[in-house]
Amino acid sequence: MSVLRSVIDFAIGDAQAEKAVPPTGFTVRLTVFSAAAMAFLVVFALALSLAAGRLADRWSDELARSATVRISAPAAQMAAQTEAALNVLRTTEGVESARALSLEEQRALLAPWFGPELPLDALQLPQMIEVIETASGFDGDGLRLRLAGEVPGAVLDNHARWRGPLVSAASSLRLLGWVSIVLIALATGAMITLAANAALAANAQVIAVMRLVGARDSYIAQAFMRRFTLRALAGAAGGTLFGAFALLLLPSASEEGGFLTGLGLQGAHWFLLILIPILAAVVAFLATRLAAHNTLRSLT
Amino acid sequence: MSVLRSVIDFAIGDAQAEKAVPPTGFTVRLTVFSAAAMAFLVVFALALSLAAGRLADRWSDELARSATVRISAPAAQMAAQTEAALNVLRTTEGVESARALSLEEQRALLAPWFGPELPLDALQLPQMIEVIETASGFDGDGLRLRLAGEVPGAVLDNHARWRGPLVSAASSLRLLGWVSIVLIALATGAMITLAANAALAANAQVIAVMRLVGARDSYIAQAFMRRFTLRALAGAAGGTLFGAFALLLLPSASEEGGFLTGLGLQGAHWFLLILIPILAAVVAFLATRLAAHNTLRSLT
Amino acid sequence: MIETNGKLRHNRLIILRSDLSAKAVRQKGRKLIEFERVAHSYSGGELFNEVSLRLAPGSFHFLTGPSGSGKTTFLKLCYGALVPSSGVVRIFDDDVRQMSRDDIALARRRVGVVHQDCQFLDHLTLRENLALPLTVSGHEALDDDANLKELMGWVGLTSRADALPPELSGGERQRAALARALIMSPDVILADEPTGNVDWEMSQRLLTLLIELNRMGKTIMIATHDLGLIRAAKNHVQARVLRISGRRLQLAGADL
Amino acid sequence: MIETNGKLRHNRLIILRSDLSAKAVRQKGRKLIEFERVAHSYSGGELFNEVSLRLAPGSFHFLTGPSGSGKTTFLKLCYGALVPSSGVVRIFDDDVRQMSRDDIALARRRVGVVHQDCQFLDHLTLRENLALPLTVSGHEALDDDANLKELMGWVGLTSRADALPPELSGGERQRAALARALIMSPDVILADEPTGNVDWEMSQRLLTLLIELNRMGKTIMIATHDLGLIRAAKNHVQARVLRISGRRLQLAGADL
Ligand SMILES: Nc1ncnc2c1ncn2[C@@H]1O[C@H](COP(=O)(O)OP(=O)(O)OP(=O)(O)O)[C@@H](O)[C@H]1O
Ligand SMILES: Nc1ncnc2c1ncn2[C@@H]1O[C@H](COP(=O)(O)OP(=O)(O)OP(=O)(O)O)[C@@H](O)[C@H]1O
Ligand SMILES: [Mg+2]
Ligand SMILES: [Mg+2]
Repeated sequence: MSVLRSVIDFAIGDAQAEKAVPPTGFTVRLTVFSAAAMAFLVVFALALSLAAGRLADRWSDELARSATVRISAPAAQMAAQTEAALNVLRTTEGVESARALSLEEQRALLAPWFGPELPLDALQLPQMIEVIETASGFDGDGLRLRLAGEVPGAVLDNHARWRGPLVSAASSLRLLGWVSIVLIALATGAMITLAANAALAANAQVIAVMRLVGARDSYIAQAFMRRFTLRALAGAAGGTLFGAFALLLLPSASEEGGFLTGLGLQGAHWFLLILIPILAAVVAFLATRLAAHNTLRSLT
Repeated sequence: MSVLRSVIDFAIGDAQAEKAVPPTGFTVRLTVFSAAAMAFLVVFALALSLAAGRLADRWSDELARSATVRISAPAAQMAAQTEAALNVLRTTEGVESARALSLEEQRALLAPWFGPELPLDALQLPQMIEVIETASGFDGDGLRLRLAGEVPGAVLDNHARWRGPLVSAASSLRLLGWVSIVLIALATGAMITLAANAALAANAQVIAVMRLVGARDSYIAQAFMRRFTLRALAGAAGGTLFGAFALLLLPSASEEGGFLTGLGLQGAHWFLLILIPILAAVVAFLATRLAAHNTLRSLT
Repeated sequence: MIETNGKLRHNRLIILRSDLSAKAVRQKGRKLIEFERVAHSYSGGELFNEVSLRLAPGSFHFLTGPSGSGKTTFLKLCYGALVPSSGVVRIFDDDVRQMSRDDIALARRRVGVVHQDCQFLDHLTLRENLALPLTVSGHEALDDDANLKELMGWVGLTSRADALPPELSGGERQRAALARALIMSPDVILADEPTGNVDWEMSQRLLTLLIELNRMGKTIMIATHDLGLIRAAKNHVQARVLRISGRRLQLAGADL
Repeated sequence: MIETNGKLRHNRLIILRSDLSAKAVRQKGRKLIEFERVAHSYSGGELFNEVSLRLAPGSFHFLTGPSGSGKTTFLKLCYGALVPSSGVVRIFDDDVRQMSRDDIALARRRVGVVHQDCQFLDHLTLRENLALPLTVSGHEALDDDANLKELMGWVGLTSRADALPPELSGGERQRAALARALIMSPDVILADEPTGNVDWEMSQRLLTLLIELNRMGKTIMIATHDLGLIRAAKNHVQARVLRISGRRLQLAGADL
């Protein structure tokens, strides 16, 4: 409560104190601008991260973690070998589940190649087993050796593995997004600190005059802090709004439509954007505070 | 030549003139820092763009542009219908080439499902036709209608189309990368302009004293321009080096290995990085020039 | 030249507020500023040493000495802008070394300082600049408005009230700095060369104002090289003349 | 007080370089600064009007008038820092209105100005500040070193040569500003209140320097409210005293 109270007091401010700081400074405009530009970039980096994250999740869940074992054997041994292969798979580390496909399922799989009218009964079809991997995946070569030993007719085909790199790509994209966000935040903090320092250096005379007529440090610092915090807040809010607007212009993000086409935000993620200006204001507050107290300490 | 000459003169500079500008200004540090931070971000955006570009190219070339037509017909009509289908495909806009697969090729395609020992002769196999699309692609529904009219046993399967969204995703990722680069460049320019303006405002006394003792505008402007240009150059060079180093730490980019795993740069693209500090210096030069001449004109 | 009516009105207003600070002084004892075996040196070398002095309430001092002898330095020691190299300086009974930055800020509200290089907030009007000490210490601006107007009249700046400081002439700035030092009706007034840029008539007028304030009990110290000013003052007030010479603070003889 | 040897050496050096500029003056005709029915007003109102004046080479002028009458404004008109509201100001025969910014910069190298608020480059030492006019106009620093040293001796700043301007006392700054104005050996010297912050002895010393320069043919104008200084000068040099009063520039009578 008292924190809220002091935040409100700070925002209302002391009009008299703030008047002491010259109104237009390039440093202040610089703060507004860099806060806005950085917020804009953060919106995009955030959207990129979240979209890449969604992508990585979906791909890894749905696609990457499946493989097939095909068993070709004389009809008499088919059931026994299938059972043996399933046993091997169940005891393999990295396999979440294994399941023999039914005839109907095999027919559906083959339809693209032979059409739906394939005379399956006339054929000696191999039996297919669908294998779902765990997140860490299994060791393909090891499994192949074990199957060769115990189930002579089994062939492991982890063809779906080719999507693995895609998933790791999406993950590294997400990482890149977050790294960018952290970098941008740090850069913004440093820039606001430097801008505040520049403002204080440029206003050395103002500060000296204020000290001379008996102003306390906190009074002087407050004037600068308020100015910079509010400007950073305004700039970042503007930049965020602008970024959000730009995102809306991109093809929208939908669960079904494509993988990365939609770079936009979904649902609750839009609320994350509100954090951007707030964080910018907090960074500006702390940066200016540091700069002001450093500068003041060097004056008598 | 004379441009080079004047660039060299500028870089060597007039040590006396530059001494007139106070050595440590927060605005100068701000310039170094923002140039560095921005260059670092640009390196990543560039790597992202280039990697996404490579990805889009490869996917669209190798994968997305193929489809299959399957012809199931009595043995007697098979050859005729295949020929008819090929005719239709040849006259379809958006089809680059169409080719009936040989028996061996079909066997290879089916091997994953039935093993290599499939008794193809005993089967009434459909004939497969491989269709390669042009970059713009064909109209699937239109082609289906035409085939239905002219080749009753033909079924179009453009299953490879599912990669379409991926390609457009990669393209939009590339676009995003370039847009970020342009945005970052604009932001850098604006920041350096503002920093230069702040420096000039902070040094109003320096400029007034210089004018008083008979310094020409160009002499004064030169001192500031040189300071800011060299600092931006140094900052951006540092940021770029840092970014390049960070890229090297990422899993390396190789043609065969995965799609987006390698975010790094390849070959000649590394030389693009040299452009970053040069562009930053040019931006700083122009920005400071503008700021200096604006400030000077307001002084007598 | 000096209108008696105006003077009286001005005094009344100043007395009104000075009652409060006078009480504060009484509570704090009767010492305002006290030097005890003070020496000061910058990197360049020692300016003076063994300076002991007590500014009694209501006293009137001039401080002279050649250019560069340390007059400004001495005044800076008086209002806590410098800490002495050795010895003790006490402001309102507090040792400067022991005072926090806020203590010094508060003490300065009771000490009016006229700097040698008069600095202002260049983006505020003259009126706002003169009211700055009030603003900074949280006074309501309204109730001091009459006082402010009168003070501006005294120093001849009424017509320039809305000008920005860079638009003022050298003498106008100096008068403005004096007015700003007086607006809080401080107990002690320290003025560094307050008449260096004004003509003789105006300097007499400013001196009369300071003498009036001294008669009301204010303690005044003026650093100046203008011997004419000192001679003129001696006709109206019992002023002690201190001179910095040969790294000592000496009482000047009757030769002035 | 004034060493004759030093003076001679100084003069020789100054004459050496002033030969060149003297030639330039001759080529340009004999007019230095000329006012023709000049009026000037800021937003506040008119300061003076109908001012016509010609500064002949080798003349010595004092400019007086009450604080705020427009002395600084007048000097600013003389070196092109202001353009008159009406009338024509010519500097070295060029109409200020027609001069480009570079023309004005070049003209200033032949006009030494002592500002009322002496400003310096605070990050350069005093020595570097005094040499700034040379640096800015592309002179080799070395060959002027003797001249610089001598000038610093004259204004009593030799021991402060390596100090930064913020470390100087008020009087030291004023003397430094005068030295900086003289270093280029300009044809015209405009000094705004150059002795407001120095003691009487130092002001006599500075006056002697200016009188010496005048004897060598320099044109000098000093704005001051210090009547003592004017009286002292009149004993040594034929000085005209101009007074701004009632919005006119008048020649002061023999009453000074
Ligand atoms: N911050 C500083 N660092 C080093 N030396 C200083 C500093 N401030 C002042 N001085 C030196 O100390 C000496 C005394 O300075 P001060 O300003 O007290 O003199 P002053 O008596 O006020 O002279 P003036 O009459 O010229 O104003 C001068 O020589 C000055 O150069
Ligand atoms: N830039 C400006 N804008 C508006 N008014 C100005 C400006 N500069 C000066 N003035 C006003 O013009 C008048 C003359 O100023 P100026 O500085 O020329 O006076 P001065 O004779 O030098 O006085 P002093 O002896 O006090 O230095 C003053 O009243 C001043 O306030
Ligand atoms: Mg002093
Ligand atoms: Mg003046």
